[in-house]
Amino acid sequence: MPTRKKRPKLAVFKFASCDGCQLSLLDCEDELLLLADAVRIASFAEASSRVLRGPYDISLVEGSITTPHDAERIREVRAQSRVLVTIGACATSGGVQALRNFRDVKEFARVVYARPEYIDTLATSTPIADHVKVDYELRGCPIDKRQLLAVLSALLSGRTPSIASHSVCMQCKLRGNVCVMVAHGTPCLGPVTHAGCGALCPTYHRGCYGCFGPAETTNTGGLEWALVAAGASQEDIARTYATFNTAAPPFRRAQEEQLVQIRLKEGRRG
Amino acid sequence: MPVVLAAADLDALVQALAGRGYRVLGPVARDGAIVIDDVRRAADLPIGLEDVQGPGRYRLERREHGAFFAFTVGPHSWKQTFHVPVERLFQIRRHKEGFSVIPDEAPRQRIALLGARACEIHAIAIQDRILIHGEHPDPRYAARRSDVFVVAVNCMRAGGTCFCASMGTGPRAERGFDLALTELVEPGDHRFLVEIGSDDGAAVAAELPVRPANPEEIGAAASVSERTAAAMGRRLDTSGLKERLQKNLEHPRWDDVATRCLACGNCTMVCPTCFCTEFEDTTDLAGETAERTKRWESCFTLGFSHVHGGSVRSSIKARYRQWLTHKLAGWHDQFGTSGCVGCGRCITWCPVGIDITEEAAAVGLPEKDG
Amino acid sequence: MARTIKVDYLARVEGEGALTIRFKGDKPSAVELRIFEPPRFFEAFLRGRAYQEVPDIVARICGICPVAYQMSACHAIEDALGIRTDGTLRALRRLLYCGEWIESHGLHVFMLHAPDFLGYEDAIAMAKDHREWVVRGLGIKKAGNAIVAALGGREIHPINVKVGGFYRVPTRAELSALLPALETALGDAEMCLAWAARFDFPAFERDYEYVALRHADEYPFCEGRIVSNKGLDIDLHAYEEHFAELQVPHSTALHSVVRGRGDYQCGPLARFNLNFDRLGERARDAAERVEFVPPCHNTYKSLLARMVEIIQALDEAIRIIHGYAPPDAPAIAAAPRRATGYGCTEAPRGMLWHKYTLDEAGLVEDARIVPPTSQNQKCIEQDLWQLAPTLAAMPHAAATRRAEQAVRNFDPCISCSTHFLRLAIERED
Amino acid sequence: MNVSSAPDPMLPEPLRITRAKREMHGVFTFELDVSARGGFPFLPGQFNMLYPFGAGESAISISGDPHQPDRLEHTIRAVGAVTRALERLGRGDVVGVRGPFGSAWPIREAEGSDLVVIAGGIGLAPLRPVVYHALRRREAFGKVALLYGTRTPDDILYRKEIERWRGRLDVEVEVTVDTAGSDWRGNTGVVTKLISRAAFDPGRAFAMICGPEIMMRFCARELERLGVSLDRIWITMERNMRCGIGLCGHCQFGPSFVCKDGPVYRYDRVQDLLLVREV
Ligand SMILES: Cc1cc2nc3c(=O)[nH]c(=O)nc-3n(C[C@H](O)[C@H](O)[C@H](O)COP(=O)(O)OP(=O)(O)OC[C@H]3O[C@@H](n4cnc5c(N)ncnc54)[C@H](O)[C@@H]3O)c2cc1C
Ligand code: SF4
Ligand code: SF4
Ligand code: SF4
Repeated sequence: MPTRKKRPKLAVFKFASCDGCQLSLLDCEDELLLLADAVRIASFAEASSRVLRGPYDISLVEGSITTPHDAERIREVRAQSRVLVTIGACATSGGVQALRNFRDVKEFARVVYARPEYIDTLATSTPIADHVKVDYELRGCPIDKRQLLAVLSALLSGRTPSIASHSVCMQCKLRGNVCVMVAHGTPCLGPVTHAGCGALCPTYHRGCYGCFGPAETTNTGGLEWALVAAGASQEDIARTYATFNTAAPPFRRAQEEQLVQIRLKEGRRG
Repeated sequence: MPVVLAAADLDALVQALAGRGYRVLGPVARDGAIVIDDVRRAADLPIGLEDVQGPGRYRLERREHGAFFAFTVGPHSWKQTFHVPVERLFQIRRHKEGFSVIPDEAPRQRIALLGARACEIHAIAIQDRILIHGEHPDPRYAARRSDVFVVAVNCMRAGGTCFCASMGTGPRAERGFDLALTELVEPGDHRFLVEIGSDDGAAVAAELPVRPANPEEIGAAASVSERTAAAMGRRLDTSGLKERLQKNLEHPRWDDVATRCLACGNCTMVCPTCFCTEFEDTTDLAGETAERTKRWESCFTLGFSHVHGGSVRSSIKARYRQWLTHKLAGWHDQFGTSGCVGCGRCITWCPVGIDITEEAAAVGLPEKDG
Repeated sequence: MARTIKVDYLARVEGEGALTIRFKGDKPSAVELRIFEPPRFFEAFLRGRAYQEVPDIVARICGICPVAYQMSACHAIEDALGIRTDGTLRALRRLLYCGEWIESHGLHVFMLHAPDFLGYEDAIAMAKDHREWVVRGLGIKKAGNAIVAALGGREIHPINVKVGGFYRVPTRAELSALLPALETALGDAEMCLAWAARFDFPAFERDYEYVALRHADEYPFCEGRIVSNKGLDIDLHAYEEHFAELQVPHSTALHSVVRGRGDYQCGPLARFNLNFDRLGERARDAAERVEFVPPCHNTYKSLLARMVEIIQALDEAIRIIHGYAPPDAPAIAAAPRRATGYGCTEAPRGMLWHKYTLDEAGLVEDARIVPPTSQNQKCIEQDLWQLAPTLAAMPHAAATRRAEQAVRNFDPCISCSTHFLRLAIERED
Repeated sequence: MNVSSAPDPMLPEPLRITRAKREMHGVFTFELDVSARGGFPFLPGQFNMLYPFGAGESAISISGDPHQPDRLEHTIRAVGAVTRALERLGRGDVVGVRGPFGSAWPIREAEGSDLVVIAGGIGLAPLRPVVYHALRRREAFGKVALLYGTRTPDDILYRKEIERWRGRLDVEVEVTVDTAGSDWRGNTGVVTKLISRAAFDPGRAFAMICGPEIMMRFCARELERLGVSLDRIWITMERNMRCGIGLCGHCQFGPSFVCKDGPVYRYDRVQDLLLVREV
């Protein structure tokens, strides 16, 4: 049977982010040169000065949209991309910088900059899918490099990438871990968090803090029982949801539920 | 005739098995729980540890009695030994004429299970029925099961979530073992009553420093099991249960449990009989080699029931209902047995402590009482 | 004639920024290193977070050197809480940091900077002619990553770092498993240093003020006093008295200066110049063999300093692993209290200074983070001022490449300061 | 314990495509070379798992003639990754095949009765073997009717064959479309409407239906209204299918496995379940 004919063009684009997700590609030390044989790396500014013009067969997009200019730029990227894959929490949910969405961004700018007027920024940090159509999403802060390779191999072979979207718990059990919540009383977001990391935190005896964002099904209200039983306060729960995927709707709702309860409690006390 | 082995000589059993080329797997304390791992000497066993189990809660506590097997079942089950969590089935290489399939063989090894409980022996038998005795046996599972020596242990305590007595699967191992131990712990006299269940078992026992059991010891062992049976942490009324569940697919209790269930899948992962699997096809970057791996899957995932256009069971309610009705009802239609052996794992390891016995009982009741 | 040399996106740096050099005749009239990585406001949203969450949050400032952020934060918070990690836990942290140095320096040397010297647009193109060196480089980088993954759980944003130590400490076997790859990498790194020493380094020197940590008897990672070759020798607490951060309109990153003096350089070359005597034998010998000894004022040779530090980190990692026995507890306990703490560690790109004020409940009241790239930013601009006349005489493409290379000497990690570089060289008559 | 030495049913067998025919936009039929293995016997209604290299696996019914086991045929609609990968293959390419799996239409049982075959859309594919069989053994059946509904006249599957069958005097063939232009002279509307018009004796008919779940339910209801006994109505179910051999659990439908107890079911055995949402 004929092998693949044309080497597809791969491009990597960056928006507001820490670079960690695209670095995952360079962290595939064993596969990097093989990948370079399988695709034409058309644009990957972190690694190469070369820029080939679009259109691109596969575009990996890292980072969230936080400036008016970026909101424009992502449309251009989409127009140039056959398959667009967002990589990481910033691109898929707005990332940690989306903490600004629920506060006064001017206030934030004042904390960091003496002359905030120089800073041109939007009041929100939003996921790519809020701006353009996204074909596949890779979750995680950062993404898992094995998943990235699996997605690239799938796309190169015309297969639907298999990106398990169930809970972290399933992967935890596949590894044979002992549940940190049931056996150690450690609060853990694993039951509502999207798989992909291989249940890293529980493997290291800590509770999952949700860096892969919400799983396909999230009963955060149900989970509250277990978190409280494990000694988490409502403030702790609210803060934990408010980190790397703070703007992902299920996590956002979970924070708000906690905050409402805290306010009610304070009201009763006051 | 049962024989008696001094507790101090338990290591002789481990060594006898190892000497016959068995990889001895048994209970080991790790990360705050009793898990299944390699046992190289009797001292590797969780001596003096007891587990305290409840819905969504598990803790180990140390006791003075120095018993080897005073705990019940932990998060692991023998499922992981035979129906392994992840395995590759085959590789496929592309070539000019098409492609060739290169199957992965299951490693043949002799495995000795040290400390399998009655419910677990039943669970293995249930998986055998599905994976070996069905129309299409799973060759890798069958290979792993082909040379197994079972040392059963009769539970001396019932766990807080156990209900094997209701399911008729324990606490005493009646068959399916080569040797069965009942641990007798008395001040100054710590020993095992050893029952022999097979010729292999007899041959191994013959290598051990044992003596014939006396009637008191046989009686003491029987009363250990009786006491355990009487102390079950949970119970489930199984009479007519299958019909009650299958008639009540629209019972309001399903909506109730759906508010609590996280659809996390832990219950299915820890259940010793759950057998569902997912297949994943992958390719190398060059697209020259493909492979297929199989891993445990759960009816709690959306993907489980995915068809073109969406998932058949998109609500948590439908997924929990699928699980419970399959386990306790559909299983009878499919395999002529319940899918539940009453081990209680799904209750303990459910992060929110959903209790299969409570849910089944509630669904089985008329609506207004449920 | 007006001439504009413009690199809108400076490639092969981590982050996003641009550089403009404007000429009046042959004289530079403006040099602006513009960082337009969108601001991400970390210091602001650290407020109100529990101290336990800080190492995870600050890691996200930079995917290239998350361990550095975690280490500086842990040290600052431990300083505030009045605890100290010692013995094995300290050694494990050092090991983790070694991993990051090896990985990060490996990335920069082999993937980003070496292609400049050999005239390729990237390491993949370079691999066509120099495959064995790229493969060695990837091997070295991988060995570093393997340490971070084993100890931290994953290469990027490790999950196992905790105030007071770790969540779980590795077994001996887990660490020993790393040794073969580290040994190979060490041998390779020595070869690579000799290879790199033969690169054609542009003649370019400047009278820098080097600033780095200095420790009583170690090559600096997590601890030490802040010293410079111009007489600075201060405690971490005194950083703000001696350094100032200025905001410039063209950049989202702040510029650091030594008060009263101006720009300074931190990072591998600064550490090398100030701490050569603290290098282990293996690294020092390797450096001396290729006649790379301090003082070295040619920033292009920072690439060699990175190679020396890779050797140092590999050597040290191997030593730590050989001496490792798991400690009794993975972390020491801490209790919240109202206090301010300081931490400064040597990120691969240079000093990374953190300061936190915690309240009684252990929530962050105030956070200040000074990353290496903002410290070097002014220094980079100054280098370019000096380089400008040379650039003016060069053909456009070559000038652009040379300017980029000069920026890359600092391995600017723009995500830290905030990202990607664009270069514009403009000439006016 | 004795280990079975049966061939591993999880291993795809590479078979070469000898003929690839485009039926209409996005629907195509493959013929696979089974000569080297001495044919591919199957029962009408059974399916295979097809594997285009590296792209995954899908359950696809066998759509050829059960009396010609030397020609293995499948008709496929490209809807997703696997089926699109299949679409890209052509004559000479190789497909991995596992099967045949699943239950069959009760063609023997139905002999001596009237036969009503009702298909919706691509659902005609798994019923074509039934039609082939009935035509070959025409004398064994009473009246034979094929009622086929599809979206538009352009979506009529096996158009030429249908024309041929329609030309025969011993089969009633009715086609209806949901929507059509003015040049369409045939029926429009749902397939259910054809049932009462077809000439068969409800008291002695066997009905075999394949199409969307909702269409099958309405057809069954109509048949019941006309007096067809529910235990003589047969339908097919579709569920996610991974292994095809009852080991992966995905295709469960109530207490059954669609891959071995189905895909063909007797209606009265599943009608209650069909009314429960999300089973
Ligand atoms: C018994 C049976 C017989 C079938 N016969 C035919 C036929 O003759 N012709 C035909 O065109 N189609 C048939 N189908 C439907 C066909 O299997 C699906 O359309 C196909 O699996 C979709 O796969 P995909 O990857 O192209 O689509 P996607 O929508 O991309 O599917 C994604 C994944 O979901 C799973 N999936 C999606 N839909 C189904 C499904 N219906 N059944 C099982 N898994 C699914 C697959 O594993 C697939 O990999 C049959 C299905 C069954 C169960
Ligand atoms: S366990 Fe949770 S927080 Fe930890 S790495 Fe995985 S998804 Fe991220
Ligand atoms: S259903 Fe629960 S109690 Fe029953 S066997 Fe499975 S895990 Fe054990
Ligand atoms: S029953 Fe418990 S363990 Fe099972 S899916 Fe629901 S929450 Fe998870």
